[in-house]
Amino acid sequence: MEEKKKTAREIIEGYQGPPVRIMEVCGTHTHEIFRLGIRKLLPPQVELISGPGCPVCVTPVGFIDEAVYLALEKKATICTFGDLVRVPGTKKSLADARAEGAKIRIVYSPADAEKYAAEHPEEQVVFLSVGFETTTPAGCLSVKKAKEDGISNYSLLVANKTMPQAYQALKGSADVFLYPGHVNAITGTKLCEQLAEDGVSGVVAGFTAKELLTALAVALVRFQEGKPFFVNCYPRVVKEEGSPEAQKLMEELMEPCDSEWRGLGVIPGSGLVLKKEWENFDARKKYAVPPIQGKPNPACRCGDVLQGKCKPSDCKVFGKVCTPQHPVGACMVSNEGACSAYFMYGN
Amino acid sequence: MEEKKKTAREIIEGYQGPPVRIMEVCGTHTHEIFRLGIRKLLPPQVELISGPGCPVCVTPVGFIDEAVYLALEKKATICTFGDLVRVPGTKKSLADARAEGAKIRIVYSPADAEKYAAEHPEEQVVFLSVGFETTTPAGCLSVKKAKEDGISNYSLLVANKTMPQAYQALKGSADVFLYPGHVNAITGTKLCEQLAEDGVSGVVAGFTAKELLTALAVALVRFQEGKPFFVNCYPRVVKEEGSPEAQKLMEELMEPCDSEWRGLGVIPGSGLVLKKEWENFDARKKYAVPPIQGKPNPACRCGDVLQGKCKPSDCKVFGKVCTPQHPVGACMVSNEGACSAYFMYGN
Amino acid sequence: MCVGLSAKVVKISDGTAVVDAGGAKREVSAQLLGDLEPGDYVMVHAGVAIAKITDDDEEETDQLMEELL
Amino acid sequence: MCVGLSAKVVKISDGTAVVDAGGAKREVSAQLLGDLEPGDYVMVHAGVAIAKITDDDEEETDQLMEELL
Amino acid sequence: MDNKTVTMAHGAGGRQTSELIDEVFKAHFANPDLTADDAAVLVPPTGKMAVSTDGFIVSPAFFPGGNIGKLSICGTVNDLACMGAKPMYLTCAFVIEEGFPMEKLEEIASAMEKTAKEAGVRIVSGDTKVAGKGQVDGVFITTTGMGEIQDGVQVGGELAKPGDAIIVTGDVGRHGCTILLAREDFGIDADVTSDCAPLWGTVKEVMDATHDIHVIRDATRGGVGTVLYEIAGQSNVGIRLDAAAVPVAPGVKGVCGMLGLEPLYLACEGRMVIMAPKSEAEKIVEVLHKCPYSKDAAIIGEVTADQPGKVVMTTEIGTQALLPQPGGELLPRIC
Amino acid sequence: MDNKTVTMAHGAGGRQTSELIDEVFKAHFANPDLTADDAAVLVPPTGKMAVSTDGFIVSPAFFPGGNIGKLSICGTVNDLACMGAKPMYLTCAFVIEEGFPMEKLEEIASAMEKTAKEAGVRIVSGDTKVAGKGQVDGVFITTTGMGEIQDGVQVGGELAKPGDAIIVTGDVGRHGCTILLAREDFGIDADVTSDCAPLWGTVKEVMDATHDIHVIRDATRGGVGTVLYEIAGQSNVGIRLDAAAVPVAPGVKGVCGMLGLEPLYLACEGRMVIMAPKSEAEKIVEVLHKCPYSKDAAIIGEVTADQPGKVVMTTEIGTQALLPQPGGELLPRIC
Ligand code: SF4
Ligand code: SF4
Ligand SMILES: [Mg+2]
Ligand SMILES: [Mg+2]
Ligand SMILES: [Mg+2]
Ligand SMILES: [Mg+2]
Ligand SMILES: [Mg+2]
Ligand SMILES: [Mg+2]
Ligand SMILES: [Mg+2]
Ligand SMILES: [Mg+2]
Ligand SMILES: [Mg+2]
Ligand SMILES: [Mg+2]
Repeated sequence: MEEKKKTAREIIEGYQGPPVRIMEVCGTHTHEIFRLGIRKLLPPQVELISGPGCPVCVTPVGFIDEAVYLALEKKATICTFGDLVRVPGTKKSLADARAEGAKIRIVYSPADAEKYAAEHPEEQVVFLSVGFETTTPAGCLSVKKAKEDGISNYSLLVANKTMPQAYQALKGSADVFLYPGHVNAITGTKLCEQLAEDGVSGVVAGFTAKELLTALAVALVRFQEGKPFFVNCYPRVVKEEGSPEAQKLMEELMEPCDSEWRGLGVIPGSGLVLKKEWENFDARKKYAVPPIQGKPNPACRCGDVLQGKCKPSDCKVFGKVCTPQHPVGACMVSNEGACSAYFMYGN
Repeated sequence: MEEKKKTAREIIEGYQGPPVRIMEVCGTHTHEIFRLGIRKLLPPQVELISGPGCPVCVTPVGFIDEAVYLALEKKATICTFGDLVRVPGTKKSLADARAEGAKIRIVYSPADAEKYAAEHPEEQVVFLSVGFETTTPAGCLSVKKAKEDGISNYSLLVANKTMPQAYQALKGSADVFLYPGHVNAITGTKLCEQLAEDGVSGVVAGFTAKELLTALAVALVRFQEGKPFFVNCYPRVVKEEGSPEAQKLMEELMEPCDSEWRGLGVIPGSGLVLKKEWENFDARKKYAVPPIQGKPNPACRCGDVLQGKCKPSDCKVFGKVCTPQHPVGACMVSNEGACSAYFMYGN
Repeated sequence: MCVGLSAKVVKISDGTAVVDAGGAKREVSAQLLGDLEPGDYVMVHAGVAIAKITDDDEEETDQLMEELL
Repeated sequence: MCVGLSAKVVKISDGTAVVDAGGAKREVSAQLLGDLEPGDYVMVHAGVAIAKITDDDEEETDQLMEELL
Repeated sequence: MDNKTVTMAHGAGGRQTSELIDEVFKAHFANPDLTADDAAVLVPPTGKMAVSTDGFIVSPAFFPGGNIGKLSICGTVNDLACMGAKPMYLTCAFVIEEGFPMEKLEEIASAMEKTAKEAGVRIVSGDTKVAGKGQVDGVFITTTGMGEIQDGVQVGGELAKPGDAIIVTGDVGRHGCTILLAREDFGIDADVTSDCAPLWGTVKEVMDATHDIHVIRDATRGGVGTVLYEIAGQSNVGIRLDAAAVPVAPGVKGVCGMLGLEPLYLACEGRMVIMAPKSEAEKIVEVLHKCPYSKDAAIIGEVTADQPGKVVMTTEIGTQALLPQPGGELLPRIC
Repeated sequence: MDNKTVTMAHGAGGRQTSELIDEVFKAHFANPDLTADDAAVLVPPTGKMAVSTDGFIVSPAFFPGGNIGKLSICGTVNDLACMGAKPMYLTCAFVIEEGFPMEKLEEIASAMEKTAKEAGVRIVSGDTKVAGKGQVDGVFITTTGMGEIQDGVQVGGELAKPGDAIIVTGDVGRHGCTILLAREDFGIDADVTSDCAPLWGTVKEVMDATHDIHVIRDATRGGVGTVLYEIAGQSNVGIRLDAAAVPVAPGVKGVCGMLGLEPLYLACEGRMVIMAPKSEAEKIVEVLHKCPYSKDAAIIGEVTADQPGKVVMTTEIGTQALLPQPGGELLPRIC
């Protein structure tokens, strides 16, 4: 009965179980964990690995090159989340393109990009659609709206990805997954339960300090019990079935394709592409974007970082050549990237 | 023999013959006569009238309105001689349109406008073709070049005029015409001789101080002789036959039309328009410019001024409301306009 | 991934909701959620309300801890 | 109307001439004049050489005055 | 002035330029030291003179809580005040886009007049250039201020001492947040106005209460966070910040939540960071609370000897974490 | 500086802003009075202080004979010199377009360094803003200068007296002509370079020769013609000009002939108009002829009691005609 008084934080700080590798899949988790100084609470045998859950970090260099091509060669107006603006392409980032005169607009929502297109019929507007299951529905809604509005100058450059295949690819990298709460809000938790049955443990976590500490405490306690487990620690947002409406919407517009993840390589069936009926809204088809093979900087070890194979500080250029001001790899440019977090918060 | 020693200036200052009205048809003559202070040399019975030989002054308000329409509504790039930039249209001048974002380029030659069009295929370039026989060939050459170059984004908004019909219309306004030397360089002098035979006297004048004084002296001496006369006082530039090449060129591209002269009204056959074969280069047809009836400011007496019916200072708004900075009529805006010259040089 | 914002619905009209997150208001899509009413809390991401939620993370975590121990 | 400029031809190549007017040079059309040579004087208007001329207005006016009186 | 917009002729240096200067600028700025000549002739300060210049290019030029005119006076007056200098003279150079509405220019000049009066500074000389449409975005103003450094005052970014209390004179990030909402089409509606204000009066009150002050700096571009890192570097000290103590208006907090931004890095235009021995801190805050632009002044942290060059936050769960270093451009983020 | 162009991050007030300032501006402007703080702390002039500000927006920023950096120093130094003030301190505020080449910025800073040195003035404080692509045309610079008015000197636009000789310190209109040719696509080629030059040394030589001078004014925007009309108005005198005596370079004359412009209304950036009693005129011209930037100085007319407010030209045929009043924008004309 005295155990009942232990807080989540006490459980974490007092953990004396076997060594455990916990992977925060979600970049926002990475960021919040650093911001809150949670790593400093961990005993040495608890290792936190920052996984591939930052869409910016896993988006391959070639995608930026495509966007720069559309902006500079096709004179398209690029609408994008702010996160992508400074990501280095093979030669140029979108910020570089903007400095050369490209029109780059930062939006909060794809809906705003569609609205801008409707209000500026003389411009060709392309929204850079990145992100996982949480973000994809927003892009889909904007395309449906464009169709309804009869807007023909709006399209998406799609690089959306889906998580299930990634979990499979990362199975061996961690003992426990800290699942990304907002992805699960869309996808539900069935897959997580399935993974637990297959021997892969995990907890769904929210994003406040208390939610993160609680999820970590749950993970540590259950891990010590020795059996694969799954706990939804974010039930106020995440339901077992997820969002059937969002799932239906994505199915209506998108279909799976093979997709390149920066550092992880091509994961079959892990990407999304607009279905044939919606191809008028597919920027690659609309503007006949030539196949572009982006060349990441060979010094960058983002891929290994994303798989937990090394720490950012193990990369030779970390903090010297590669800084948030002059990022070499995507993990340094995104606020959610592990390299950026290590640099900003001094690990 | 002692008379031989009299200079042109002495002849002018010492003129004691009957009252005589001399009309400088050419605006550049007006300007130079003022600049040199020649009016101050004239005895009272010599009256100089500034005629309709400033293309800016005689171009009707509606032409500016058409140009503003093309600039603002059709987003055309307007190329123009600097002279037209500040001429008031019904509501706006080209300078006003520019301040609203219109693209107005000042060129030295229509050839430069054509070249600009060739170098900017994404823009629609319209050259404002005003002026008399001296200027028309330059516009024609630019159109021929555009055709040769296969340029389809270049056209003229034509308001070119021809002088012969104007002389007829102005016959009664003056005793002697000071003919515009550079027009005669193109048209030759046959018409002037014809007019002399019909009883209308005149001299062709050049533009230097000495040329102007000489032509005036010749006019006064010959006027005293009492018979209609014509003298070419600018033979180093003006030949009897004019420029056959220029005449041929204009005939190839242009044909006469009725034309409105500000203040004088419509003079039949006094305007030019591109022939049907060249209509691709006619901005009015190309952009389906709607008929625009410009509304000149009713206070403005430009028309009377141009016909020598009144002096600029007789206009109620002269120098008060109407100044070169805030011109009400075209005669105030053009450097060649009589009102402007009166204002600038204090008559 | 996926910065989420919990926000209160202040207005609803077909397919869209105006939400308030600590004084910042904006219109978001309500198309993924059927039955919203003013006063409801939602999780918002990229201009879309993706889930109807409770705003009380305290109680939820407390309960989780209770179950855990 | 028609500000004219007397200028000296310094170069000729098919259809165009480079003229010099007191130190200011520019290319103008020579298409209206058949037989130009460097050293000739021309009257230039709006980028077109409209007439071949002599540059000597002094002599011309003197002669006119002589004829007149 | 019958023209409704500014034209190229207003910038040509002739009669219309004079008209513009007379009818808009002189009408508002008139004072015995103002000149239309090449240069103003002035009585210089006795003692040391502080001189500061800043260019203002804020877009949009009008925003809730002020306009570029007010801002251009506040910015320079505050830079002088931060050196402990009483603002005396100000020059202003305008670059105006062809087509700019005359009425807006009037409004800008009027705001400058009012703010200069409040700050007790005289506008002594100006310049007006008109740039072609598209060569400048509306209107830019550069002001240069001259002030008299007050006797016995020595403040500077290199003078922070371990043990100093860190005071911020009000809630942070309002100006940056206001501009962000006014400029970008984020469709966000929040009750936020710029904090733009002239602070010489405030500094004077503080200096009248104590001369024992080490640093005064106005947190403009880059916000309070950037200022703290600057001072940590210049003085080679550490800075410990209590995250919970930093005053942030609810609207600003909401907007930052939505766009993933850190309020400490949003610009202020009427906020100062003051560092002074702990013994003086309460007194200073008390004085600040009585001044019109610092009712929300608060002690937000302290200067430390350890972690020199770094700014460390005490987080909501009591841990210590670095405040991320100032990055480049502020980019709203979604992931 | 590994960036090849200026980016928004250079204007965000953080580390990259500091880098830009250190590596470009401080590297060139370094002197004991230069500050990176909010304001420079300076020893004020004894006696009266002259203060002048000007914004420079010349496009293109590089032209034969100089660049915007050189111009921005000359313009303000010359305004001080025209008040009989020795230039002491200068501030400069930059507004730079995103994407501006770093190398060009270096070149501008280097020209500023060189010109400031020649003029004997110290750059003491600066400001750098970066505007988004298309919000500013390349780079704008505003400089503000402070100078010490020399003992016993009193000059001003209102002090011209009938009987004064009017001197121009060199051929007119070169700067305006240079910019016109560089900017507009008139396809005209002429051997004309800007007259842009710092003139404090010249003024000093003249003042060392005589203190009996009534007016010194630099003929910048609007040219000599505009300055003459200004002074005619301020002093309520007439001005009689000998058209033939005005020095004009052949290339400038040629270009003006082609474009129908009056050289007296083209801008200069290294020419002054001086009015002084006739008795002093020869001496002044003699001194000017020995100075590097006034070898072509000439007496071009005189101040009269009649025709107050007017500028009258004696024409080539000996008649008197008004010089047309300064109009607005200079517009090349064909008819
Ligand atoms: S530090 Fe930079 S280069 Fe190294 S892995 Fe991280 S992002 Fe890549
Ligand atoms: S003074 Fe003005 S309004 Fe009067 S006739 Fe001349 S141009 Fe027209
Ligand atoms: Mg001056
Ligand atoms: Mg400053
Ligand atoms: Mg400042
Ligand atoms: Mg000035
Ligand atoms: Mg603009
Ligand atoms: Mg400051
Ligand atoms: Mg000045
Ligand atoms: Mg000046
Ligand atoms: Mg500054
Ligand atoms: Mg530009």
